[in-house]
Amino acid sequence: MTPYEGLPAKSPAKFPVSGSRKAQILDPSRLAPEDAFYAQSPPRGRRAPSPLGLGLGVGGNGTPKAKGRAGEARRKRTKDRGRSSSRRRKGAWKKLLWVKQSYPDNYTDEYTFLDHLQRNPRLQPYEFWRLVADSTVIVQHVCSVIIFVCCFTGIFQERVSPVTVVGWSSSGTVLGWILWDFWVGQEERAQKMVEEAEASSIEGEDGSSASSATSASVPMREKDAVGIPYANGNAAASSGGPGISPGISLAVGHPTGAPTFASYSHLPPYGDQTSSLSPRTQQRIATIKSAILIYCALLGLSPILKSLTKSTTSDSIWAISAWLMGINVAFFDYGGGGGANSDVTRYRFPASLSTNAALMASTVLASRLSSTTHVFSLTLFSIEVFGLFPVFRRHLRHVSWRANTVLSFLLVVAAGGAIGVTVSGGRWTAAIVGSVLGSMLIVLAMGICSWWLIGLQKYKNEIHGPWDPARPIIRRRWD
Amino acid sequence: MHPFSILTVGIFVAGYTTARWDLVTRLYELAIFAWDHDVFTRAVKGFAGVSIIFLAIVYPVSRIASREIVLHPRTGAGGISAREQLKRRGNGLMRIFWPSDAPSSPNPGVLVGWRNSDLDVLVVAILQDTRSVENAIRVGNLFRSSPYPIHRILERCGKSSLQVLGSVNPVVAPTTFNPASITCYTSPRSRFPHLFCPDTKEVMVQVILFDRPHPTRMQYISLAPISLALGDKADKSGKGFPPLDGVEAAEEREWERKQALVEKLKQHTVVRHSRAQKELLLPVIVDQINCSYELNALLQSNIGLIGTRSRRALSVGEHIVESASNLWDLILAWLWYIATEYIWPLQSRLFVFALIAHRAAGEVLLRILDWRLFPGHAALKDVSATAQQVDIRLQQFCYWPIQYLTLRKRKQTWQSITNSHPEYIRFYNSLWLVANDVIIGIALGSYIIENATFVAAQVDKILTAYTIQGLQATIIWLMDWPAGLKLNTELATFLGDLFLWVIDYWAGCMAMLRPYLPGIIHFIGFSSFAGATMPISLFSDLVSLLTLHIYSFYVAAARIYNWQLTIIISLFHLFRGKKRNVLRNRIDSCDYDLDQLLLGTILFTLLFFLLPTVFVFYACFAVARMVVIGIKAGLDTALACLNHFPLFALMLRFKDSRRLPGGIMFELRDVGNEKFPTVEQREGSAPTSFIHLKSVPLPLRAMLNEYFQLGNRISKHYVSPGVILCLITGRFVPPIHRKNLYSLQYSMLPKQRVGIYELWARVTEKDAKVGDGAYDLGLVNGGFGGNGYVGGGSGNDGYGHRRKGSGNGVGRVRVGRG
Amino acid sequence: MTYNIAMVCDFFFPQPGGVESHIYQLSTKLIDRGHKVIVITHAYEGRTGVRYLTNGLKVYHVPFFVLYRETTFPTVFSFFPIFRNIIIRESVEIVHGHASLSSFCHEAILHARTMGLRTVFTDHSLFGFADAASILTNKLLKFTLSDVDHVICVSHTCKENTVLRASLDPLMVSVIPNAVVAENFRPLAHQEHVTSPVDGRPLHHSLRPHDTITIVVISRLFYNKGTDLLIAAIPRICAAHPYVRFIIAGSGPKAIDVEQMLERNVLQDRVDMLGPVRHEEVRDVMVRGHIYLHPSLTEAFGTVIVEAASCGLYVVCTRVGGIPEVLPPHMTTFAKPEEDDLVAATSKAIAALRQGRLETGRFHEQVRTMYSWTDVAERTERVYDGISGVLSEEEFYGSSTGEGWSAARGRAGVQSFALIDRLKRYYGCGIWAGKLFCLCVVIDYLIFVFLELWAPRDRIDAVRDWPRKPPLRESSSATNAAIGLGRKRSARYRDQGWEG
Amino acid sequence: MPPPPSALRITRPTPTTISFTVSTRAPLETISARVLHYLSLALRVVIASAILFLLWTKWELLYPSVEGGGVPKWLVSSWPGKIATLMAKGVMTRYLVPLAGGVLWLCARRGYTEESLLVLRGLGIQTTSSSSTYLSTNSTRFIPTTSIQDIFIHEAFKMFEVRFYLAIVVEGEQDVVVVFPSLLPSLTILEEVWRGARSCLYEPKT
Repeated sequence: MTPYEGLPAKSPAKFPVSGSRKAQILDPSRLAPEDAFYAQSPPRGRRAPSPLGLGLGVGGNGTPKAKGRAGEARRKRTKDRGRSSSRRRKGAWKKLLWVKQSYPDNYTDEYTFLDHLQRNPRLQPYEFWRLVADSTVIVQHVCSVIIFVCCFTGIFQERVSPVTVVGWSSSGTVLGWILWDFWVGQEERAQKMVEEAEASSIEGEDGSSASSATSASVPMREKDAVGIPYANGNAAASSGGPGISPGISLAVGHPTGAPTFASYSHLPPYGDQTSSLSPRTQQRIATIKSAILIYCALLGLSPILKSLTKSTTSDSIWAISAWLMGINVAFFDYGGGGGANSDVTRYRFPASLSTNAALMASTVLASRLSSTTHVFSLTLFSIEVFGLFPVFRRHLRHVSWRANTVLSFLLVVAAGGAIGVTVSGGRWTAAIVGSVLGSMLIVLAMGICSWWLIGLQKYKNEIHGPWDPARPIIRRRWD
Repeated sequence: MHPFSILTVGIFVAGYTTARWDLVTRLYELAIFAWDHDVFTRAVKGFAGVSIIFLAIVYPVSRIASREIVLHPRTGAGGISAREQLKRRGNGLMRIFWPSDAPSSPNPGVLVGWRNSDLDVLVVAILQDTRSVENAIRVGNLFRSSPYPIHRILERCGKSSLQVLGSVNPVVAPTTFNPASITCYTSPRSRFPHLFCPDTKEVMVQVILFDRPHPTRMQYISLAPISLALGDKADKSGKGFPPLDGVEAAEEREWERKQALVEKLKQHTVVRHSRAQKELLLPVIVDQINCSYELNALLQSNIGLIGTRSRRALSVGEHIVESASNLWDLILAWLWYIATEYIWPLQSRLFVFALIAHRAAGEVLLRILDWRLFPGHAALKDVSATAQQVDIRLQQFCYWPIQYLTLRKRKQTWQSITNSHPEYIRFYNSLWLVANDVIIGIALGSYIIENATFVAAQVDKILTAYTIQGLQATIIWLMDWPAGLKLNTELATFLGDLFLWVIDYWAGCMAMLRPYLPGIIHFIGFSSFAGATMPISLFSDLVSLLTLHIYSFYVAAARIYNWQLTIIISLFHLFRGKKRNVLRNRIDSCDYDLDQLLLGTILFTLLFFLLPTVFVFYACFAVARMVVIGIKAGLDTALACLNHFPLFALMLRFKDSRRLPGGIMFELRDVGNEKFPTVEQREGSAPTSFIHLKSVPLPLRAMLNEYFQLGNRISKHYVSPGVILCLITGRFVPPIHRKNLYSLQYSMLPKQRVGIYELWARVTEKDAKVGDGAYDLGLVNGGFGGNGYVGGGSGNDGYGHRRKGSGNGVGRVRVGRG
Repeated sequence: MTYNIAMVCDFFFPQPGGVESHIYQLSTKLIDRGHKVIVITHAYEGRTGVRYLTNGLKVYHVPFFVLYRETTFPTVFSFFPIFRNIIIRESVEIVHGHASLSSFCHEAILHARTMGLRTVFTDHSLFGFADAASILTNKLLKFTLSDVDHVICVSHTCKENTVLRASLDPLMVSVIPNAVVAENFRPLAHQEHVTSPVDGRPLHHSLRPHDTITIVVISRLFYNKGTDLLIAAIPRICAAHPYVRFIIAGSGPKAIDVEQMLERNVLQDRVDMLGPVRHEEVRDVMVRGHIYLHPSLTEAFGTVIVEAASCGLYVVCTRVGGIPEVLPPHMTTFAKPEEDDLVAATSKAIAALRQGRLETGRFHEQVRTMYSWTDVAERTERVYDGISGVLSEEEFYGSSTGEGWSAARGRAGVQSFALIDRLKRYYGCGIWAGKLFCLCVVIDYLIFVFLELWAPRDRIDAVRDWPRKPPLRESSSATNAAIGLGRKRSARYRDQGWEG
Repeated sequence: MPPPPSALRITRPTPTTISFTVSTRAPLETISARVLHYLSLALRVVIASAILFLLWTKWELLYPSVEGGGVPKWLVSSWPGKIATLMAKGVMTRYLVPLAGGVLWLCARRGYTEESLLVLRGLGIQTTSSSSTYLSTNSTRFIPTTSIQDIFIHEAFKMFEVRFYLAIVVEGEQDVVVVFPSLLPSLTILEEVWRGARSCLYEPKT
């Protein structure tokens, strides 16, 4: 059996080696043809048993007697297969269709047969701490949802005045925006550099350009493979070169071609160069404009929103909003794909089901409130929480890792406290207790989940080969 | 002999003898003398000898001669013998069409008829007179005193003149078979004749027995079923009316697809057989059969005259006697002359004036009804049922004279020429329908007038109950959470108040109208003396007037609903990160700003939660609208039934089904050979098949065909997915256009009515040139179509089409009748 | 030895496509070799009932409910009565199903086994193992193929895939590639190229640097045809090479995006999109170009690149699926399914073309020798011989083996029709699936018994056969005489299958 | 569903006139068959009249008519009259009327279908198919030879099977005329009819 290391030499399909190297060394995934139809071929290797043993459905685990029969049958067949192949050696069989070969059509060459088959090629064993770190995304979102709900209950029970809530959150938003603005500035500088590099490389002849582009555009690669979790700061992945994306993410290369169009179908981030103001200022002005617009629109709409579902009974309102919140949490785009400077992905991001669900929930809830100001503030708050805050979070996660952790911790504490307050009915001791409890619980949950996931990973068995559709690797548009 | 005269003769004889006694004695002596010189014996011997000679020689010779005459008549085609004709044509199929009412008595006769090809004969008459029929035909004696010129009927029957085909039951049996003069034997036992053609194996005989249709009873047979509708409605009515032209287009496409398939099938036909002449002759033969009755009658009437010399001139005395006997007739004739010369023209002229005046009035009205503000807009008759009804009636009135003229032309020629029978049926059908209509109308009208107040009260009650109070109740119900639906209270109250307010206003109008209601009902009642269709159409108009508010509600609600739906859909696109590209009419992927998305979300939520409220109102009014449309459709159908029910045709169908031919059918009869008189004929008979040709009456399905068309047209209009989609998306559902509904009713009218001048010309022309009535009608229309109503013509309107296309439309008429 | 063969597939004319033409060509050639072939497919728009194509190929368009993209609704049993009727009246011996996505074919194979017929399955497509849809398809495929006599794949990659998906014995899977009708794909007539005296290759290959090089792309614009790669690559290629034009033929959901790309960086004058072209027009489009670009992401065989090569185009294609096996290296340049690599490969091809290093003039002849439908028909015939026991199992499966797979019972007992054996085979398909499949098979068998009672065979009258061609092999069975009836019918319903 | 057993009867007095008749009824050659046939007819008539009489009595019971009208005395007094009155009294109208209708329909409908094709050289082809009940007449269709484009046998799907049918292409019409439409006989019969029709319809080539 040829060792797998020989593969890149003679395999037409270049599959990245690095990710799967570990697994490969543990078990060389070479197959004899008969493994295909003797489903009960004995498992080789500890981590991953015979691919077809599991890949061919659960019929694999037969009785030990069957196993034995299969085993000896297989041995016999390998024997006489060898005999037969040695008997007719009329030139080596080539895996080509356009040459007339002196072998029958159903000849199976057991040296080349299925030698491109790989099991779990991109399996990267998760490290515990990275998992924990990545799970903070979920934690953050859940926490923010919890906080929102608690704020609503507070407002609903007239314990918190909506104005204060909105005030705090708005000030937070403004702060966040200023930060974001600063970051954007940095990124542009980085990007300018990158683009110059690209331009220079493209001038040169193609082959080198490809390589240089690859080298130059590593960060952009990650962006392009949008929607991949763990893509960011994943050293292994980024070093792996093109085509890497964790097997879990089914969103890669999605037929709607979201990543593809991300490249060239967005309004250019900067206005026309002719205007006097610098693009950054224009952008700021635009943002402020839209903020004011939303503010006024909400102000105008809030009376209608207030009476929108007044006639609906409360319990159904609770049910609806609970469902919508669930949808929000479920469909939230946790893979913070668009990292730096991908305004596109950031702008596209809220156009997702989850945000709509959350906003709808807030509007539905708003009809329970007593006065128009309540409604207005709640809706505004929800926009800030569900529309803007995620963008900020993702950005933060990009920019500084530590800040991200801090933020998530703060959120956890706040959420716990909020729950405590809400449950206990506004006693601050309860808040502290709740926060402590909540944070402990969440940390525990994170740990357990990460362990569980790592444990689950050994059941992972995906078969890859030249047959499954290749993932197109497309660079960012360089217009 | 009379006894008296015997007595007188006796007295005379006695007196004479006594007067001339000496002469008697002389004779006596002479007799004694002759006896003495045995004169008597010699005389007797001589007589005996002569008679013996006669018996021995003269009589046989004369018999032989007569037989020879019978055997070899001097016919023109007699030159070729049967054999070589058959050789010339391969094996032959002898086809004999034999009238079923031909005498089947065994006495001899001559077959007269058409010889379409020399093995294809059609027997018209069997003349008992065996002598010189042929000359008589050639000279034309047999056609003497025919009511109408004979050539017309002959040229209708394929230009070939009658001739002697052979003989029936000849005294002397022929020896060979000669297709030029066939010999048939009839026996009282079977209606089928038996052709004598021995020992010719190549010949096969088809004896086809046909029942002569009775032309004076207007019976006839035809290959294609009679068409009760005028054939010139080729253009599909109702083009360009949104839901229906979809239907029409679909039909059109299906038709074209099938047509393409048919073309392909033509290519796939492998062996294409050339049409034999016999087969091509079938239509001609049908005509001949149609004509055979009259010709037979003519021949039979004239057969007595054959051979008798023409009457000698009368002597003076006889003249006097005749004149004396005819004096009374003379007076009568003179009176008749007076009448025809002075009174009748006066009357007819008056009548014609009346007719033309009526026609002109009708013309004016029709123009008014057909007047359009802008070309392409709806004319008056498209809007109101009453106008439509009046229009139909007027058009019928305008068409009747023409029809009548056509029928009179029919009287002026042979009855066998059957082109105008559908015209006749149509004419009387419309007469009958109008009569019916009026009768029913009188009953209805009298009822309505008698208790007008009651009817008015009823109408008023129903109207208020359903269109006002019912609606109010429904709206109020909708305003507070109907059926547990949690609508948005504010919006519901707003809409409800709005509609309620309008309804109140409308109720006020109704209240103002109420006192006049009995008057209106009275008017309707009176109008119904012009036929039951009048009140119905009036009522339908009344309904559409009194439910105006529902209509407006429907339109308004539909507008709001549709608008909201569109906005929601576009917002939905916004969520999917797409947008509708109006230029390319497709969905593009597009990226929005954050604020756009947030606002979009909120608006979406807003509209989404408001949608049910609006929808409920819309649905309510849409249902009401549909009900109204349904009522009107029902009324329109009733109108169609009253206007177009093929009453007359149905009665004909049950009275004399042969007047409505729906095609022909053949029945294979197996007539055993034992039916045939004598043994030598049986053994000498070629293989013969006996077929009975019958006329199939028109099936009821074909008569009521228009009704089925109407039915599926309405259903297609209102049950089509397009309309349902309109209902769901809140777009406006147009009611079915009158033209689509009424195209049925115009199907018995020409699409181009004859103009006044034309009518004048045709009425006043003296002896109508005899011929194909419909043909002339077609010509007239064609001639008139050019300078007709180009002024009133409107662009995309169906009638406009008709006027413009009337020229070729008339062409189609001709084809249809041909 | 000639057989009566029924090709069963959802996809057939008038729908254009690779599988369709495969079935048509294979059937035609088989008929030429003296077999009797009928095609059973579902009714298309305006195409219901029994049709005859040229060469007496009889097509049953069974009226059936079409679910999505001409795939019928998978009802396991509803097809059985009609299928049985057709099989009996045509006295079919071998049922040959195509295309693993056609539920028609799967049902047909199941019923055919129930009726005790030989079955062959041809797989035209590749499937992954990852997403749910393909997992479902694989289960279905396993269900069908666990009781099939032989399987034919169009490429070795396809064979591996099928073997894995349906857990088959590799020896009962034959690789028989597609082919092209080389006559329909000949380059522009050679005689009008003035061939240079030095070597016999046409002059139009030695292009001057400013001659326009036309790159042809003919594919349905779907994601898995690599339209995204194309969209990304075209602007770069156009930018890099000023004298390059593109011709894009085909339609699909991605057409909009291609248009958007054209509009964004203004290329309308250098790229013209022809929209959908019919199969017989493909050649006319191809000969307008020099290079054929095939950016597909997955491809079992890729007939179109063979056609392109046959038209004398140099082929630039992605190295996916079975494509590397299809063409010899001097006709193709392979690229990784990456934008950069595709651009690089295309640039290389353009450069090579400009320097005239490619003798595309000879491609046509070479392709003609490589792929021909007659060859395909012969090899398919060998498969038929093998499964019907004409060839001894020794020479068919190569190696004589013990009791495990004898010719009588076949390998793994596949050929035995006993219900219990079939149930055994189906039972191995999985814990739940196995039982479910067994249930289906039993029900199918019961239906079969019922049909035998309800519509007995002797009441179904057999059709007159189309006059058979004399078989091209020595073992020729007496061809039953053609009667005028058959000729007439067929002559009437002769019908060019190519029309859309 | 396989074709019902149907027999083909051919009458050809001359080679130029043939009528093919396909019928599901056994031909009435034997005396016993005829007798049975006529007996069944008589039975139908009797039953139908009895039903009508029953309905009449029921009517009379519901709406007793004035003197002179209605069921004659002797009939009422006779035993069928008595039975009828009993039944009419016993059964309610809403049951009686549909029942009677059904029975009448059963009496009226003929138990077999008979379809025939009459070929007359020089005239044309005539298809006849028997109506389902005795009340309505057979439906015939005469096609002149001049408008006959072609006659062919082809196959089509019917329910769960493929059946042969004999069809006539009429010029200027979009639908072919199917011969023997209701009972599509087997291929052997169809071929016989097809050959017979073609040989009879057209003059043999000389």
